[in-house]
Amino acid sequence: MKKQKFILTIVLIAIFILSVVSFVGAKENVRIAMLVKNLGNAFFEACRDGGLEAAEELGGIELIYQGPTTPTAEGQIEIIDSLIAQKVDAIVISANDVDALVPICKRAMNSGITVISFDSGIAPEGRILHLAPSSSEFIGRSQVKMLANLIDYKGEIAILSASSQATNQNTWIEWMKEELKEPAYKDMSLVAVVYGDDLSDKSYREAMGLFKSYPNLRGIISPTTVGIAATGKALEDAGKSGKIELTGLGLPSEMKQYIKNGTCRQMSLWNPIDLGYSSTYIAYKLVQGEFQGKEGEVMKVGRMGEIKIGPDNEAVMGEPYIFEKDNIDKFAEIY
Amino acid sequence: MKDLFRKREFNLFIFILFIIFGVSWRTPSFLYINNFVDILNDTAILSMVAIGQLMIIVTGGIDLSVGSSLALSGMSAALLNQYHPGIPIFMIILISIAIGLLLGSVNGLLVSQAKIPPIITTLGTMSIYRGLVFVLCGGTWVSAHEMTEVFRMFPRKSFLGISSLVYVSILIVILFLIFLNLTRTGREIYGVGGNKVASQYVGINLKKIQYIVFTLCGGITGLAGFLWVARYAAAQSETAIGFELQTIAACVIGGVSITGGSGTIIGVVLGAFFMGIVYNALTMINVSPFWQMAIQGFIIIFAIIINTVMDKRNQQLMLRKRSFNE
Amino acid sequence: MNKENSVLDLKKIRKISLLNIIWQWEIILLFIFIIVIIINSNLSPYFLDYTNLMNTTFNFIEKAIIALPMIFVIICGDIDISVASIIALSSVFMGMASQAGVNTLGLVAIGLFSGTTAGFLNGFIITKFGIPAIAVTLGSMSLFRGIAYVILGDKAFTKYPASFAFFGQEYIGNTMIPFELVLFFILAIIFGTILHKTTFGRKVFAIGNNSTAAHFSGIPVNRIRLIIFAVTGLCSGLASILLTSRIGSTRPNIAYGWELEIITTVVLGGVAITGGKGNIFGVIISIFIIGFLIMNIVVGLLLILAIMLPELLKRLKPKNSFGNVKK
Amino acid sequence: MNNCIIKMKGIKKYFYGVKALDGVDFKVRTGEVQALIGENGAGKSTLVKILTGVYQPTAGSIILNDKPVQFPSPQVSQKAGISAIHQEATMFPDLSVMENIFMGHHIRNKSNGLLSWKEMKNKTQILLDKLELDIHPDTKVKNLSIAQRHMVEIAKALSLDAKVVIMDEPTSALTLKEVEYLYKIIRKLKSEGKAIIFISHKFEEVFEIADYFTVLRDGKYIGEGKIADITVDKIVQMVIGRSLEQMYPKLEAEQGDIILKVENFTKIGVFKNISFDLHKGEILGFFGLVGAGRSEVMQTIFVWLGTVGRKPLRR
Repeated sequence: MKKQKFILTIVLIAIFILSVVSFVGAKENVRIAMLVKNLGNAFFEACRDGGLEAAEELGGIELIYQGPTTPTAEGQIEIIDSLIAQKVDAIVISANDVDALVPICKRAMNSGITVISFDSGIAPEGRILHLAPSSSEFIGRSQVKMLANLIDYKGEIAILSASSQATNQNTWIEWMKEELKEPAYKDMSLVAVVYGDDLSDKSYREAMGLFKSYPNLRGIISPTTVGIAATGKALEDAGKSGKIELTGLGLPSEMKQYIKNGTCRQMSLWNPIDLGYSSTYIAYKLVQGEFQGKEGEVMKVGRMGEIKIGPDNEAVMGEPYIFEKDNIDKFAEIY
Repeated sequence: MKDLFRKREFNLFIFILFIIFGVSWRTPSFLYINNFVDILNDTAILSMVAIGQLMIIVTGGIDLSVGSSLALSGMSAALLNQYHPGIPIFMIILISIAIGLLLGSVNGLLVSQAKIPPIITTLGTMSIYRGLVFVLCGGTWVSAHEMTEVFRMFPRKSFLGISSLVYVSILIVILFLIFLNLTRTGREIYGVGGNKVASQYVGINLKKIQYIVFTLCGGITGLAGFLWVARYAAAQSETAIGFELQTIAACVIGGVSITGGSGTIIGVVLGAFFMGIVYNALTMINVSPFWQMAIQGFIIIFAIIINTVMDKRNQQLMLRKRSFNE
Repeated sequence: MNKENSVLDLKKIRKISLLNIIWQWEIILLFIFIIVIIINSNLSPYFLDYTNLMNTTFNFIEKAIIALPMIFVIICGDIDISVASIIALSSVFMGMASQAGVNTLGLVAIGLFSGTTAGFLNGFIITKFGIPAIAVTLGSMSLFRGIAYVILGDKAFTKYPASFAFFGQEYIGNTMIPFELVLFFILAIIFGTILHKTTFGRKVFAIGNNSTAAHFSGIPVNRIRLIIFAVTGLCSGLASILLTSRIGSTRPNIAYGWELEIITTVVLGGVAITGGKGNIFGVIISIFIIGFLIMNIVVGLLLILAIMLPELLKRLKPKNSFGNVKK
Repeated sequence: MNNCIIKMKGIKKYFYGVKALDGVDFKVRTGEVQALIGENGAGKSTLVKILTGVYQPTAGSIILNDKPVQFPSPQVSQKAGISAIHQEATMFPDLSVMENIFMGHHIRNKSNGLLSWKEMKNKTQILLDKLELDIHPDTKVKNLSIAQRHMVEIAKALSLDAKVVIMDEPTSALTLKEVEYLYKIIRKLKSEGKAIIFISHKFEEVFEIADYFTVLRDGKYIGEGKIADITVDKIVQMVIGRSLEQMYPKLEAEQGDIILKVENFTKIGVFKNISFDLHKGEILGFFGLVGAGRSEVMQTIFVWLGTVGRKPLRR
């Protein structure tokens, strides 16, 4: 007994010493941390690829890709704290909560870190600028237009969102409701907004619930990549393909199946690679002092061309791309 | 017949009927056959895994890793299908069961051989298995078009209007009804949970039983992993997060004693069905999504209290009856 | 029976040697803690920076504050998985009050009160109906967070008085020691004293070892359990104040999934999940170990390996010629 | 002596180097009741645990039907026809009487290997009838009285077709009436040719029911013999090593003032109108059948005293 304990003690001390010896020196690169809503999300994996592209193009960038395992603000705060401790040069963040991250991001900026948000924003006081893939108003309104075209401006529609706390989805939904007030949509009514929490099983069951609760449902908008795929599957399983139209924001690679078989005839999304590329690019230029991040400034962002910083220091990249049967194959290869 | 009324399961059954009646009074379409088929589909996976959980809880343990091992075996099945579409479906099913058995037996070994309390073991493997999902898929998803038609459609194939998903779960229910009620090992599971010392006196191998229940639960979870991924046609790293609590809730509602020793499969299946019905009903009568969680929580507590109170009352009745006999 | 006891005592006496002191649970934990620190400082040369070290504590002190009463809960043989939901509930109530213009002091009172009430409700149902704690708190976990969703829906409370930010964001004087950290250590001393130096603490251990025997020894078992659950609620309310103050806003999904992290911390700290055994020092070290890691595969492995060590040692020991003594 | 079924010779058992049993000899005969006598801690339970395979002896041999045997586990011992009714609760409270009887040796259908509940139920009914017990086989054990539980354990021993039945202080929690009933059953078992080991430290019981005796003291074998050939005093001397007068010298006690007065004490549904006085220097006995409410009264008084002025807490 004694002997074994002794051996184990020695082993532990050896681990101890090894861990001291394996000291890794600091690097000279500009270190940019891309902090996403959660790991294991295909959308953000594509953003990372874009970020890596920018890093390669500009050179001298070390891109740190990080995110909590579940999409929570607390998880992101924890990571930002460790990023501050690591003294990274910039943080590019897609926020899980518009307000909760403000205090920690302020602290990050106070310790000299450049903080910008992309995709899903932080309140203005918590970042230098926000890079929106497209204007929230445009996204919200265009989603409704797209669905209206599919159902001839008639019938009941519903929205299947991510979590009820998702900042960007909530803003888009506000704009969708705004658009629906236009006279053109007088024959359309929004009967329900449900939340699938970005989990396939919950989204699937919520979609099934919609079919049952609203037998006259004509269309569903799902402005989230998990939700739209799960709804597609639910439509297919319930035999409602074609009877209920589906549109929203989805990744081509995820939605290929449902676009091909007509379950979802049209959907849109911006290019997450471009989004990751631009935000990394802008973060680097801000760190180097080549961009100022002031309202009204026009930034030249590599292959993306010019992006202008609008009110509230929000920059808008462009319009989302619309995917249909004809072009889905091409894009499913990319993201 | 009188005995029937004294069973916990019966209370729950009445409670379910009560809810069905209440809801269909407001929304008659709740009573449609189609709706019940859907509820069956929704509760199939939950009931299966809850049966695995039941066996572990009956021995006095708990398994918090079912959600993670479900995700891991499901992800493995999906990746296998994606990269080797030629592998026949039954092989994939067998492989995912095997992976589940493996994950379960790791839990079982840690509990029975290393004597780590089940809650700690599975708390640990919960993080480990979930971590392995990330490692396995590298953060990407396997989505519908990357799966073969056979793979995706397996749970939907239906016969007499009922999907194979439901048939599989019925098969599991029957298999384990036989296992738990008609084999010695099955009864020994109850013995271990009822009284560890006594079970040693009658020669039950505690370690063997602990190992068996964790492994079997793993096997069921592995099968459920495949069904889950195939049914939702998506394998993600977040698959079945928080599922362990649902299975435990199904057991608790189904009258399984959380301290071990008692609990029946019928009770657990009813418990799972109960949860499915509540969820379905809340959606059907258009309860705001923000109210659903609170109502579910309230109903769980209510059901547990009713269950406990009724059980105590029944026991008192039995005692009184006994004293008359004496 | 007497003989076996005296034998065990003999064994204990023989145990005192340097190696055996090293193999005390707390020492092992301390060792793991040092390894974590070293690995971290290798990963980032800035890790050992005083300010950073202090700032990192913000992320786990709220959990740590709940871990303290959780020690009592688990030693009693119970468990409370509704604590994270109590945080959400208290935070929502504070948000409502703040919206109505209640000042900082009032918010603190509301946070503590709503937390205590929720904890008391748990304890009441558990003791009144004699239902296992895991079953009740499983339900109240959904109920409490559900109520938060009902009140808040998809909105958020963001307007808190400026002075409210003190609790979760400020430091003591200009020492760079967070207020939260100081508060935690004060509470740790209080809880440690109660657990190890008062009759109340001994009663808690008695309940965890054998609640029937405790009951027959005149210990008001159910009242003590009720108090412990209420205090757990109180501390969850306190944690809610700190967290709400730190992030300056409230959403119903706040502190989601914290319950398992808190329980893991307590268990890694050497508190027996079956009740009746544990001490506060182990838990404090374990709080800092897990705090400086992020809950992931490493923590899972750590948990299992650490708990496995004693059994592993027993395994290595050659079987003595007297055969196996079964209990 | 040819009806001797078990012989244990020179049994030694050490726990961590401390002797619990030191060279004990023990014989059991078919159709007879063999009493095992000794004070608490004399080693009776240890000996029984060795015989039932729970413990392994450090030294010594067990001879069953003239053949040396070893009992490495309880099952082996059980298979050899030895069955014990342990002092501690060794039942499964949440399972039925039937299942408690058959746990560990459930009856299986020969054709398909699955359990045959029907047969088990029949057998249980037969066993219960034999023991004149009016319990339904499906009753959960947690709803039985202590005496009934003992009977179920005996039924279990019978179901195993045990040749040797060990009863470890079976009377300690029974009322007089129940003890009488137990004796009846024991005599019945005896007449069927079972060997019974009866462990007790109550001498009157031993003289009432046993045929042979073996005395242990401090883990040592002291002696054995026929009950018919010995007097109470002699046995007592063997057990405690001194005479009875030395052990319990008679002292006169002063009866003093009343220190506890209980009047019309009632707990609804459990007991009612309990009144008694307790004086200083007095031993007050409470008499009644199991279930009469003796313990309940005491427990309630105890809790009540601890929480004077408040409603006693119910568990």
